[in-house]
Order: sequence, then structure tokens, then C-alpha cells
Amino acid sequence: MKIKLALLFGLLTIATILAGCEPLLVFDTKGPQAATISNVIWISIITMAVVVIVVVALLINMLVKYRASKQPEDYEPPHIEGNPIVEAIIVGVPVLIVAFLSVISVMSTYSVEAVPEGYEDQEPLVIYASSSDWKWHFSYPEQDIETVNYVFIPTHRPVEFRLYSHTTISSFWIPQLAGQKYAMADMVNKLNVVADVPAEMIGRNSNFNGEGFAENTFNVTSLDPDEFDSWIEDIHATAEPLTEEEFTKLLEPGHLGQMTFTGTHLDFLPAPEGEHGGHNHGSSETDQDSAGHEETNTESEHDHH
Amino acid sequence: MKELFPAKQVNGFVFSLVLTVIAISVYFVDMSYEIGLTILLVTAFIQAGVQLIIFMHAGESKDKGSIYTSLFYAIFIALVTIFGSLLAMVWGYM
Amino acid sequence: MKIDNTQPLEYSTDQNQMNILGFWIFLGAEIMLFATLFATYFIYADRTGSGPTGSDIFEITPVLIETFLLLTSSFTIGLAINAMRLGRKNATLTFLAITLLLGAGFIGFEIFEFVHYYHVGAGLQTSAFTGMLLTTLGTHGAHVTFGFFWGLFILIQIKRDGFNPRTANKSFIFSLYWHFLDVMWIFIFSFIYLKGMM
Amino acid sequence: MEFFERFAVPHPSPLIYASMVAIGLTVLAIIFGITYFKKWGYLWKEWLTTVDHKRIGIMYMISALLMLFRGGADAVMMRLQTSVPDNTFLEAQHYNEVFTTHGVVMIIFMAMAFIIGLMNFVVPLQIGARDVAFPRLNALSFWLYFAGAMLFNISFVIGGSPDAGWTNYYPLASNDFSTSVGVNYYNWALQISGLGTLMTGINFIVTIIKMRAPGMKLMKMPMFTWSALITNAIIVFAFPVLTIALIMGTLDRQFGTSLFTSTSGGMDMQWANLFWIWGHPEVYILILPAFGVYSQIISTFSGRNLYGYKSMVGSMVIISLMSFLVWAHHFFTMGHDAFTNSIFSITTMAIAVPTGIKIFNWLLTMWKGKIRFTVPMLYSVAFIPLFTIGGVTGVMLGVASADFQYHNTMFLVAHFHNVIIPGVVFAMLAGMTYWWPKMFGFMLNEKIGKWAFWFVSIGFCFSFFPMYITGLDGQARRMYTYSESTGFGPLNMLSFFGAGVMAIGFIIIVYNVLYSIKNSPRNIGDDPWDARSLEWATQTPVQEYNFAITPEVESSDAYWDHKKKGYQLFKGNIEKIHMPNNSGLPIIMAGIMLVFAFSFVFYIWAGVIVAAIAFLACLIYRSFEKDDGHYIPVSEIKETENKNGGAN
Repeated sequence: MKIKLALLFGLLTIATILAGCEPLLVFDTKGPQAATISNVIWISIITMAVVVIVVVALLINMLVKYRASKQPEDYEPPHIEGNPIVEAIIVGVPVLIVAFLSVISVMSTYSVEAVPEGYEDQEPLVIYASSSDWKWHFSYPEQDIETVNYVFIPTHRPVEFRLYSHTTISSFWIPQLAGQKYAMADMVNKLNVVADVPAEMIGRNSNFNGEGFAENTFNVTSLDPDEFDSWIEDIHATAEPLTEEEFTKLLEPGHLGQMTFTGTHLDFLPAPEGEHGGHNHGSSETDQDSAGHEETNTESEHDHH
Repeated sequence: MKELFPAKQVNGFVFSLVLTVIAISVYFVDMSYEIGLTILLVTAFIQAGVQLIIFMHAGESKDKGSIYTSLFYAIFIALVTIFGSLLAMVWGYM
Repeated sequence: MKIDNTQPLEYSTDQNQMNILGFWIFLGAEIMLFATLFATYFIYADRTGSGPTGSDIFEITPVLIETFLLLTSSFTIGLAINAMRLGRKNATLTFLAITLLLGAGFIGFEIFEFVHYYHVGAGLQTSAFTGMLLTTLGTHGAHVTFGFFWGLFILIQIKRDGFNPRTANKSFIFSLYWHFLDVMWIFIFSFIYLKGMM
Repeated sequence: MEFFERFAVPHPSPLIYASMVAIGLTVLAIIFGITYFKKWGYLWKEWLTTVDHKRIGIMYMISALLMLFRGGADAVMMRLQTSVPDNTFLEAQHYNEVFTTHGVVMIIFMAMAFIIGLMNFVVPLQIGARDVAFPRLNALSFWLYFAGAMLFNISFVIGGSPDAGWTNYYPLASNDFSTSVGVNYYNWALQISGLGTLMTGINFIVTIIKMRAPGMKLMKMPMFTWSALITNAIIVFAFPVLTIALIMGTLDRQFGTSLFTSTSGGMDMQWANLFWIWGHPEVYILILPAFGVYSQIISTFSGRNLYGYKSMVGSMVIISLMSFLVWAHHFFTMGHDAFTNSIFSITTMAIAVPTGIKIFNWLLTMWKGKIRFTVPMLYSVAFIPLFTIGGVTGVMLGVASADFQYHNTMFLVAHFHNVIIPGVVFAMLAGMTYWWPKMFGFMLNEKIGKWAFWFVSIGFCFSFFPMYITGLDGQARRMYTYSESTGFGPLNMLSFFGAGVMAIGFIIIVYNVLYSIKNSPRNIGDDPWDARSLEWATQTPVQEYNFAITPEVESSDAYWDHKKKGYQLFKGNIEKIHMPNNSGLPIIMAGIMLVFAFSFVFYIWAGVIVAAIAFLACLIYRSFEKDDGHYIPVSEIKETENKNGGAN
């Protein structure tokens, strides 16, 4: 049968490519979050491969055994209604598989949302990552610096990215560190990551946001805490301060290279959280009242387009 | 004249007025949000039932099986949509 | 057309029965339409931006009048169908006319209410909350307006042709539509107005 | 002059000008051709005003195939653009328009239309009915769909195509970020055709519930009819959600509300929420009828009854309910807490169970059968493993944590093409080949058909399997280009190669149609496949009234048991048959709707008002119209039956 040959060929190709080349980005992990997801993906691939193999084996069996050319001319296939035991099996086994994967899914979902194990007691480094068309702005409130299109993080320290957008919905994604999350204009999302090793990584916006989407990437560098600290000092020694005027210019649609400033835009243009949020998607009874007047604040800069 | 005002429909009408008055009480009587919402839920759904069965004759034809199936299907999905949306957009954030 | 005389006139042909069943299924779709509006409204109920909140703008009196008008019209359309099954043409026409008048009254009050909202600064563009409120009420209002004209044409046809499988079927389906609008109003009344004013 | 400026395409390119000329020439050629052969009268009387479900079905399918080639051309352009790094064949904006229209055209105007077309042609025949419950509404459904499709397609040459993706997320789709009228087109084209689809849904539910032949209990219906019933139930309850979402989008874009903005309290993600409440059931609207098609075909060509009939029905009912419970898995990454994501993750994976039941039932249908490898059967056989791969990757995507890595990547693109192409497109091709003799009275050439099958299915594998890998390697979807250092190049080239092979497959199918029109024998009888259900019991080509005598049914394989066990299908004598009259109103109303929507897209309020009044006038005309249809006398029926060899 050409079909099964084609199929086997297809599966083999995938297997060889998966096994042969250097590891794919999602499996080439540099932190515990991505490692967890990578393991989950492998577990699900293997489980699902078993399902596919069973189905293909059954199919090949049926096609080989019951093709018309193999049967006598006068063979009349029987009428078979169905059988409770068979049906119990074809319901029961998938239910077990799904239950198994559900447990994996729930456990890993809780795990990747939390601060990774072993880092809970460390004070996380907070970095605001906000997107505009088609750039990423990284603000370090603690260190009082801001970068555009690149981010440095120390290794072995939990980093809390706070994500939001100045324009459309974008998705903050560093495949080697963790899964992605949306950055939206009216709420702040948190993404906990830790880098295990010093590395150069690629990050990007993965959610389509218009003309400049393809180049909407940034560089991520994880480095030893000492080097990180000296990098911060360097910036304070060399970079210009970020003014509101300058930042408004940065927000204009287009592409910029990598840039560095002292100070952050959060001072004059706070992120949409807490009293500045108003309508984060979550329940917002506490900040409902302040929502009204803070509105105009964020509104003005949305009109730039 | 009497046949033009069958008891079933008149009673249904009076009953729906009573339900409306009970519902309005949440506005005029001081009560907690939870109790108020419960009253509204109960009166609204009974009211809807009254309309469906007494006024709309949902069960009178031989297609009543199909009619009720389609209604329950719709109500089930409607509730899933409403509460699922609230979960996904409002409640589901820590 | 085969006419089955053992059934009420509105059910008397196969096509009539299919029309009625089809309309019930359409009402199922309408339930989803309003459920979507409600779901969105509930999400937006607190998202008032710089505009007014529900309790700022809702007024109980017009809402109560609208509710009473629509409830009563739902009762009279029921009576109209009852009269039709008794073969009383004039009574049917009277009840139908009363229904439409009550419906027109409802539309009038709703327009009045919308004008009021506009004056207190709650327009379509003010905030997500006002936009969604007016969209939801407007969808219901548009249904009632459509129903008003639909009922009017049925009234004309009954007056002209009397009762036959066609007009009886149309009247019955119209009554389903009208009752349904009342049911939807009950939910709007309870979960938009009363809940908003609570 | 200012008035006309709005109609200009915002980002013209030689490619667009070339297509404008091509479209213009084609339209002229069609008009000239029809006039030259004096076919206007025939076209109007026999097709444009028809209410016959078979002809409406065929028109649906022809339109769907046209759309397939429109969307297919988009697809090949996209694959070509991304085949090598830093390609400059398309600009970013043009690429964005291309993938947006590709998605919308393929889902709404191609797959939906073909599925509805098949239902139109097959369902009344399978249940032994003369037509659908509301024939005129059916015609209106088709013409509204057609108007929507036309509206969407003229966006390409007048005013600019939508460019915010087929998912059309706000605020990207708002006036601020999508400045052309493209998204207005999107709103109105989907609105109009959605209206048509909703009517189809109601129409077919009533048809199937009320018009089955005597003796055909619900649990004796052929599986395709069952799938049609369930599908239409999903349509009826899912499409109103889209209607509201599109109205809200229109309000935002054209009336300045802030429902989906990020200011004044609006919520951008509510669009996504509503879109997927409709969008996920929509996936099942496409796939369930495909399951129905496969059930018929596998059963026919295995020479066996469908295994586990009851569990097949039950699993579809469960799927139809569960399809409304999973939509939030399309935005796991928007920041829900782990609890919410877990709920939707579990419901998502649970859907795999009823789907798995169906796969095993098909396999068991072949068991102890006598399998004939015809073209429809080849597609069905290839469907099982390919769809299983698509299904299990779906389960993988359902794992919420892992979805954080798959979301928005080529892995996702590979997954949904992997379910939609072997699922829906193969079913379309299989169904078309299978029912072709019933539609046109001759068969498609089997040998050429098999060539096409190999090209399409192998091309599919090369096209989409590489995407799983590039996705895991970090290639986001919808990127118009990428740099060489990413290393995506070779696999994307492989994809382009696959797309090319598929395209050749589709060209072979067109050639097959032309070849078969010319060369296929016409004396094929009524039942060329030795099939099992009622549609094969009537004569080919099928007469206007479908069955001269309404069949009486005793089992779920009615026609098979008639052939094998000698059950009598047609009892009694020929009586006069009541049929609905043709009507020009549906096409006129759809035309008015087209004018209405086109004016709305461009804010031409005079056009909107005039069209709205005209539309209402049509409704009023319809309300007062007395049209009871007509009877075909016994003598005429007997004459036709005898001429064509008789039904029984």
C-alpha cells in the first residue's frame, strides 16, 4: 500500500528531523519554566505518538486483510451492530489518556505560573516590558533604567516581567525561558522567569500586530549577577535620561534599534495597574472609582496614531 | 364575553404582575446584594416559564419534543456563554 | 395544500406546522443573541470609563411603565390567539390592535428614555458601559419596532381575508414572537435595570 | 472626485492591478458568453430564481470551488513569499491582506459553502423528501451567502482588503490601527453571509425533523443526515454570537463607540471572547458534516453497515454540546489564572474522547468488510491517519502550559490545517466525487481522480508537517518574512514545494471534471457505487420532485436492504405532487443587501437608506404575496418516469 508507505515516510521524516538536528528552540531551554514545558511537550508527544501508531496499525490491518481483491467474489460482509465491550474499550482508553494528560496539564499550568521552585524566597527583579508598534520597552524601576528592544537579566534570580502594551495586543515570548503571555493596553500580566545559565536568546512579539510585526523582536541576555550589576553601573555612567518628549517620539510606529536610557517612562506614564489600571480584566471593585479620572491619562497617548 | 377571557390566561397575567411586584421590591426594600440577586433570578425564570407554557403554548403540538429540546439546548448554551464569559473576562484573574 | 381539520387552523397544514417549529428554533437562536448581549453587558456593567454608572442614569418610573405596557400587551396577544381559535374575528382584531397600541406606547417610552440618557450625558459613545447598554436596549427596541409593523400587516390581512390557514398561522407565529420579546424584557428589566439600581 | 477617492486601494501594487484587469476581463467574458449563447433567459428561469434544493446545492458548491481557487491562490502566494528568507515578493501590508483574506475565504466562503451545498443536495434525497421545509428561504440563504462572498471579494480591488487577520482582533482592527475600509468589509460580508447561514440552520433542522419519509425514525437516518441535523443545531446557536460581535465591531468602527477600544472602559479581548464563542463551534460546524460524509463513504465501500451507529450519533450530540465549552483555549495566554486555564484545558482535551470513538468506529466498519479503493474511499482512508495526527496535536495544544509555547506559532497553523484539510477538504473532494453521478449523471474518471488524490495528500504532508517543526523552533505565524539566521529557510521551502504539489493536485481535479464531461459514459444507472442510502434509489439525473412515490423505510440502510432483502420502498401509486414555485425575490433581496452593505462600508448613507427601504418593501411584498406553489399532474410524472427508465 502506497498510503502506509507515504505515512511511514512522513513520520520517519519528522522523527529524523526532530532527532537529527540541533535542538529546536522550545526544547533548548535556559530556565526552569521552559524546561517544565519542554518536558510536558515531550510527554504529550510520546503519549500521542502511541495513539497515532495504534490507529495506523489498526488501519493498515483492516486495509490489508479486508480489501476486496483478497476476498472471494461472493463474500458478503456481515451486518454487525456494535458491541458493548468494544465500545467500552474505545471510550475507556481515550478517557484514561485524557485524564492522564489533564493531570499533567493542570499541574504544569500551576507550576509555570508560579515562581520556580527554589527561588520562592528571593526578591524578584521586576522589569516592565511594554510594547508599542513595533518595539519593546523594558523599564527597570528598581535600577531606574530603561532599554529598547533588548533586555539583560541576571541568572539565578527570579525575574518578574510585567507586560502591557501601549497600542495593540502583543504577545511577549522568549521561547528558551518561558511560554508567552499577552501584553494588552488595559491590564498588566505577570510572567515569572528564571535563567539558569548565561546565554544570548531571542525574544519576540508573537501576536500579529500589523505591518511591522515580522521584525518585532528583541534580544535577551542572561548574565552573572556581578556582570549584571556592572552593566547597570555602566548605563548610569553613560546613558542619557529618558524624557517624556523623547518617549513620545519612541512610541511612534516604526522600528528602532537597541537604545538605553536612565530613568523609566513609568514615572510620567504609569502602567495600567493598581490605581492606574481601572479596568484590568480582573475584578476591579477596588479601583473602580479611580478608573474614571485616570482614564484621560492613558487616553492621550493612545491617540497618537 | 367570558370565553374571550379564559381563566388560565387571566390568572397567568395576574401571576406575572405579582412576580413583577416581587422583583421591584429589590429596589424599594433595603436588602443585601445576594438576596436581591436571588429574588431577581427566581422571579425572572418563573416569569419566563409562565410565558412559555401558558401564553406560548410550547407544549401543545406534537412537535413539543423538538421545541423543548431546542429551548433547553439554547438555554444551556446561553448560560454557558454568560457564565463562561464572566469567568474568562472578569472572574478568572487572581 | 392538504388541510387537516382536526387541528387548530394555524396547525392545519404540514407547511403551517413546519413554520411554527421553524419559528421556535429561530427563537432558540434569539435566546443566544440576547444571551450574548447580556454576557457582554454584564462584563461591561462596571466599565464606565469617565461616564455615568447605571445607578446614575436609570429611573424607575419609565421602566415600570414600559414593563407594565409590555406585560399587558403580552396578555392581550394571548387573548387575541384565544379569540382566533374561537373564530371571533372582531375580538381578535380588537385584541391585536390593543397589543400594537401598547407596543407603540412601549416604543414611545423607550425613545423618551433614550433622549433622557442622551441629556444626562450617557450617549452611545460615552463609555463601554453606555455603549453596551444602548446596544442591548436598542436591539430589543428594534425587535419591538419590527414586531409592530409585522403585527400591523397581519392585522390588515386578517381584516381583508378573515381566518384561513395562512393568516391564522401568521398570527400564531407573531404571538410567539411578541411573547418572546416580553420574556426578554423581563430579563432586561431584572438584570439591567433592577440589578443596576439595587 | 473626492467622493471617488475613497474607493481607491490604499496599497496598490502591480499584482493588484493585474488582478483588477483579470477580474474585469473575466466578468466581461462571462457576460458576453451568456449573451452570445442567448442563455440569459435559461439562467434566470432555471438557476437564478430556482428554489430547487439540488440546484441551490450545486450553486453553493460551484461558488465554493471558485472561492477555493481564490483562497488557494492566496495560500500559494504566502508559501512563495516565505519560501526563502528575506523574500521581497510581497510587502508586509500586502502579505497581511493575503493571509487575512485566505482565512476568511477558506473558512466562511469555501468550506462552509461546500458543506452547506452538500447538505442541500443530499439531505432531502436521503430522507426521501421533495425539497427542504422552506424552499424560498433556502434560495435566500444561498443568495445572501453569495452576496457576502462577492462583497468580500470586491474589497480586493475597491477600497482595500481587511488586514487584521481572519480573527480580526481589536484594537488592531479598530480605526486607529486598520485605517482602510477593509475591516468594514469584513464586518458586513460576514454579517450578510452569516444571516444566510443562520436561515440554512433553521431550515435544515425543520426539514430533517418534519420531512422524513414514513418509517424513517430518527435512529434510522443515514449518518450524513444525522451530522447535518447536529451541525445545523450548532449553526443556530453559534451564529447569533457572531452577529452581535460584528454589530459591536461595526459600532466601534463606524459609530465611534468604545466597546473594543482600550479607553473609556472598552475591552479589546471581549472581541476575542465573542469571536471564539462562535469560532470554536464553527470548527465543529465544518467537521461534523465531513464526519457524516466519511461515514457514508466508508460504509458504502466496505460493503458493511456503519459500526456502532448509536455511539456515532451519541458522540456527535456530545461534541455539539462540548463545542460550546472550550472556547477560551484560544486565549490561554491572555493572563487567566491557572484555575481558569485548567478548566478550559480539561474540557478541550475531553472533546478528543467522542472524536476518538468515531475514529475507532470507522476502523471497525472496515473490519470484515470488502474494501473497494475508489477515489472517495481513498480520501476517506487517508483521512483517518492524517486527521488523527491533527487531532492529537489538538490535544497537545489543549495542555494549557504547553500552549504557552505553541500559541501563535506555525505549530498551531500546522495543527488546524492538519484537521481542516484532511477533515473538511478531503471530505469535500470525496463527497463531490461520490455524489457527482447523482448530480450530473456521469462519473468522474477514477484514474485521473486517483492521481489527483496522491498529489493532494502528499502535497499536504509536505506542506504542513514541516510547520510543526518550525513552530517548535520559534517561528511565529503571520510573519511575512524572516532572516536567514533563524534557520527557518529549508523547511519553509519544503512547505512551498508541498503547496505547489497540492496546487497541481487541484488543477488535475479541474482537468478531471473537463475530461469526464467529455469522455465519461452516460449510461451508469441510478446506483453506480452499489450504495446503501435512499438518494441512490431515485433515478439519475434526479427529477425536480426527487421521488415519484414517497419511499417507505424500514432500516437505516434503506436502499441496501431494498436491494438485498427485497424490502419494498415504493408502495402505492403515483399521485399529483405539490411543488413550490420559483421566485426572483431571493436574488433581488440579496442584491439589495449587497448594495446596502457596500454603501455601509463606505459610509454612503443615501445608499444605505434607499437599500433598507427597498429591502423592507420586499419583506412587505412577501408578506402579502399569496403563493401556494403548483401541482405536477400524474400524467406528466408518468411521462418523465417512463422516459428516464422509471424509478421502481
